[in-house]
Amino acid sequence: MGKIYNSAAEALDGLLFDGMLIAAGGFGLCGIPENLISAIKDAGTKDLTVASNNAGVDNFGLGVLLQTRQVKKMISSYVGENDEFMRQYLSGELELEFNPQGTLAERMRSAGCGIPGFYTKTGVGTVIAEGKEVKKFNGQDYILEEGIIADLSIVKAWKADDTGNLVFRKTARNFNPPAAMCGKVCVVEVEEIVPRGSIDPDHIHLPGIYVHRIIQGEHEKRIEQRTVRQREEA
Amino acid sequence: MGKIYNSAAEALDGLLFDGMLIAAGGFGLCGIPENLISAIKDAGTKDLTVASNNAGVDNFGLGVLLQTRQVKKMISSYVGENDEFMRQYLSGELELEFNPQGTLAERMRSAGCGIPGFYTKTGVGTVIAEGKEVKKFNGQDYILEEGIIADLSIVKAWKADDTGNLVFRKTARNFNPPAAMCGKVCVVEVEEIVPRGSIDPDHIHLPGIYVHRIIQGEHEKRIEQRTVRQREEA
Amino acid sequence: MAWDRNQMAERAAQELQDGWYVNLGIGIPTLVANYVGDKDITLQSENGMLGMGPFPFEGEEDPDLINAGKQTITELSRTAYFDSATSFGMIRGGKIAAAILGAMEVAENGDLANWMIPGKLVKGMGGAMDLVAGVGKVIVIMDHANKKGESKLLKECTLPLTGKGVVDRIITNLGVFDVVEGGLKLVEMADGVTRAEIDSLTEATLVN
Amino acid sequence: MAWDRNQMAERAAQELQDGWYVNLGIGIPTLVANYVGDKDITLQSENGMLGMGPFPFEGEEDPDLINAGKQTITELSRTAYFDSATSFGMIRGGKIAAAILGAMEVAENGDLANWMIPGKLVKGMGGAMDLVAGVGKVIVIMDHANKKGESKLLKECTLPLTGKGVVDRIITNLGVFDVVEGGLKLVEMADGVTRAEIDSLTEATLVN
Repeated sequence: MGKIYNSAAEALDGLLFDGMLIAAGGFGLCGIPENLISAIKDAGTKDLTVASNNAGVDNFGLGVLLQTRQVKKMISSYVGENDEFMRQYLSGELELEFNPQGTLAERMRSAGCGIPGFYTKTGVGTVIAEGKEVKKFNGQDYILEEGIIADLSIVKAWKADDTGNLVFRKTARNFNPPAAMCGKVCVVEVEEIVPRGSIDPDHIHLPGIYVHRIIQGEHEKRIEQRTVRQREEA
Repeated sequence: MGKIYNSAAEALDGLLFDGMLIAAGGFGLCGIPENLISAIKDAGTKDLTVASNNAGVDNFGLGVLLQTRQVKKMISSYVGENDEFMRQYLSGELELEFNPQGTLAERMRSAGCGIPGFYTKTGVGTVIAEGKEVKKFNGQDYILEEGIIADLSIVKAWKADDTGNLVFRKTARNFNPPAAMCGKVCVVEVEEIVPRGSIDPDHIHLPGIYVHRIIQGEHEKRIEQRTVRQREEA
Repeated sequence: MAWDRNQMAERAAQELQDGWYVNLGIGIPTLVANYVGDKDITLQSENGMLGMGPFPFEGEEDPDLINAGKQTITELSRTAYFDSATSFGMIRGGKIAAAILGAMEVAENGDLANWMIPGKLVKGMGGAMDLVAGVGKVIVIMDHANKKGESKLLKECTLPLTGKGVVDRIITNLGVFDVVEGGLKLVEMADGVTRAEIDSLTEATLVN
Repeated sequence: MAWDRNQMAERAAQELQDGWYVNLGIGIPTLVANYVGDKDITLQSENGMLGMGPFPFEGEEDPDLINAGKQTITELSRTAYFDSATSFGMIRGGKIAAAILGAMEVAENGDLANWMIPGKLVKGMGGAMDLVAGVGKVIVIMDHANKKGESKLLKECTLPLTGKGVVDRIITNLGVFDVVEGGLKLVEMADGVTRAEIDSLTEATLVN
């Protein structure tokens, strides 16, 4: 029984339950697990807590799970570019735990690395520090942040071999490796599954030990802010 | 003024002082900064504290700095294979702070990542926990470990471009990236300096931001335990 | 004649030193990249990139290559990619020499508010809290006063803080100010701006 | 007839399940790799490698490719390399299903001592403390008694601990033992070994 599954629905079979915590890779709409998000929508799993830097846009990425009201709580650093998210949050329909972006990434990485808590200067003296333990190191205040362990991680990579070794592409790497690390189970969607041995072992970004199930999928890869410059006339 | 220097001595110029803390990459004799160690020997810098997983062998690697008595204290996880080290330690001439290997690696990585302390289960209930703060997470005990900030990191990589982007080779990567991260200054020796742009930006193991000075050097790359298997007769 | 957006960006670019790794925030700070000239500056994008290049030519946009503002960008010969945990590791770890950020309010003790207006604007702090806590030097670029003509350089911030005592230097359309013991120190005035104008538009204590 | 080194290793290999990632310690545990048969087992070497292959053929040794025992090894088609911080991240994070380790002493409560004899042998714990704290299952392989004929399965360890209450199963030359409530439970006896032999060579409490 290998790690490769035929569809997102099949890969998520038996892993979803109401009230679960899901960690999702991606930054904005870049490097997001489009197919797995769709499959979670179709499965109708409810009362989700989702740890993800952003929540997509209104009708794409994690935004679709907000539209269907499947998400009870987001753990995010930035919620702009998503009117439905803002509306649900300001009206009190959605819980939102703001995390500084680096704290969120490190909370995922830490939990995956067996570190239940770490100290950071980020957020000292702000609302982020409220209720958190403060400790001095070298005379400076740091706050204690705790690891996030997810019931499930959903991740997008560029390529995988059949043992789950992953390669990401450019800035689509972003939160995907830390998100993968913090899941009790990690399901990955890729653009291409390649034979084992075809990726140089020194080029692997995330070893297969973090990856439990893999699907190959089609990806729209929508661009959120298309910015260009003009070619100089010849 | 770029990052490339002509020799190990030149690259270390102005960075060495008695009583300093040096973090060194390498595991056993694999991936060790041979040329920089030699240059520190030649410089005669004294009362060093060296954070390194091992201390080389008697006449190679960090072992040469033990022979010259330049080292006051080692922070290491394993000191076997080095009789002079054992002798100096057992006779009280050398201080030794044993760190579990993973704790040592994480203490380096943490300090480099602005995390002055983290909790780990490693060493709970052992001598390693003595004098350390214990905190419960989910009903289990964890101990607080602090980051190691080094005055200087000495690191060995396979290739660098002139901006300091590094690529390591196979298991010679080991402690080199975390050691590089924790130094106030990081000097790297490589087998080859390549033009910028010749390393795929997705294949870079450690970005040049961690690297302040680079030299290209000759490397003996001594093998500590040569183990082989027999070819089956045809 | 106060500075315009580009002049503020140009003035901010003077703060950057050869060899520095720098993070530029969204908005006016982005324009600073246009004025670094011959200096060897490497721009970090906190979503996982060092060596951020300019916008792509039309038709060459790559959805896998964006900056922290989600804009399509390009890579350079010095570029390296990494994950978000590593990216903020280098930010918190003090490897980034400077961040140039926008702000809603700055207080005379260096407090910075730039991430939310309770009940109105709730976008989130993104990477700003990590940046101000971690980088070597925090430089703010912002208009000296808001649209109602009220000073944004305050005795105390009224909005939720991004960081406490974190700002080193402020570049406004009227001039350049350092956070020092006892208040803000006027370092430089924009061409044609008078001290009286600055005094009248500054709530924060100005010290000499 | 007690088990020899290879038989102990063969017995230990039975503990490993298809698809597991496993760390093998130095000494007898290394031999376990010879007995995994058709099972899909990926070996971790804690110096930064998953998918550790056998020793190289003579002349093909690579100084950049060693295991945690500093021995030259080879890579496989599944191999991935990473740094030491990442390596111990996966160990502490519970991603490694099992570690098979040697020991000097094991106590009936699962305490393990295998890293130093004060004043005599001071090699260091290497990665052993991280492994026993982090992996899913800790399996010890060791001789049942030392060279003086004294039990290594004790009521309490006398040497400095590697981990407290961490051992799950012990495979000795005499049999297989689980750490359970109240002491050690005899799970299996080596061929030809009698219960009387085991009782006489075991200081730890044996429970049923």
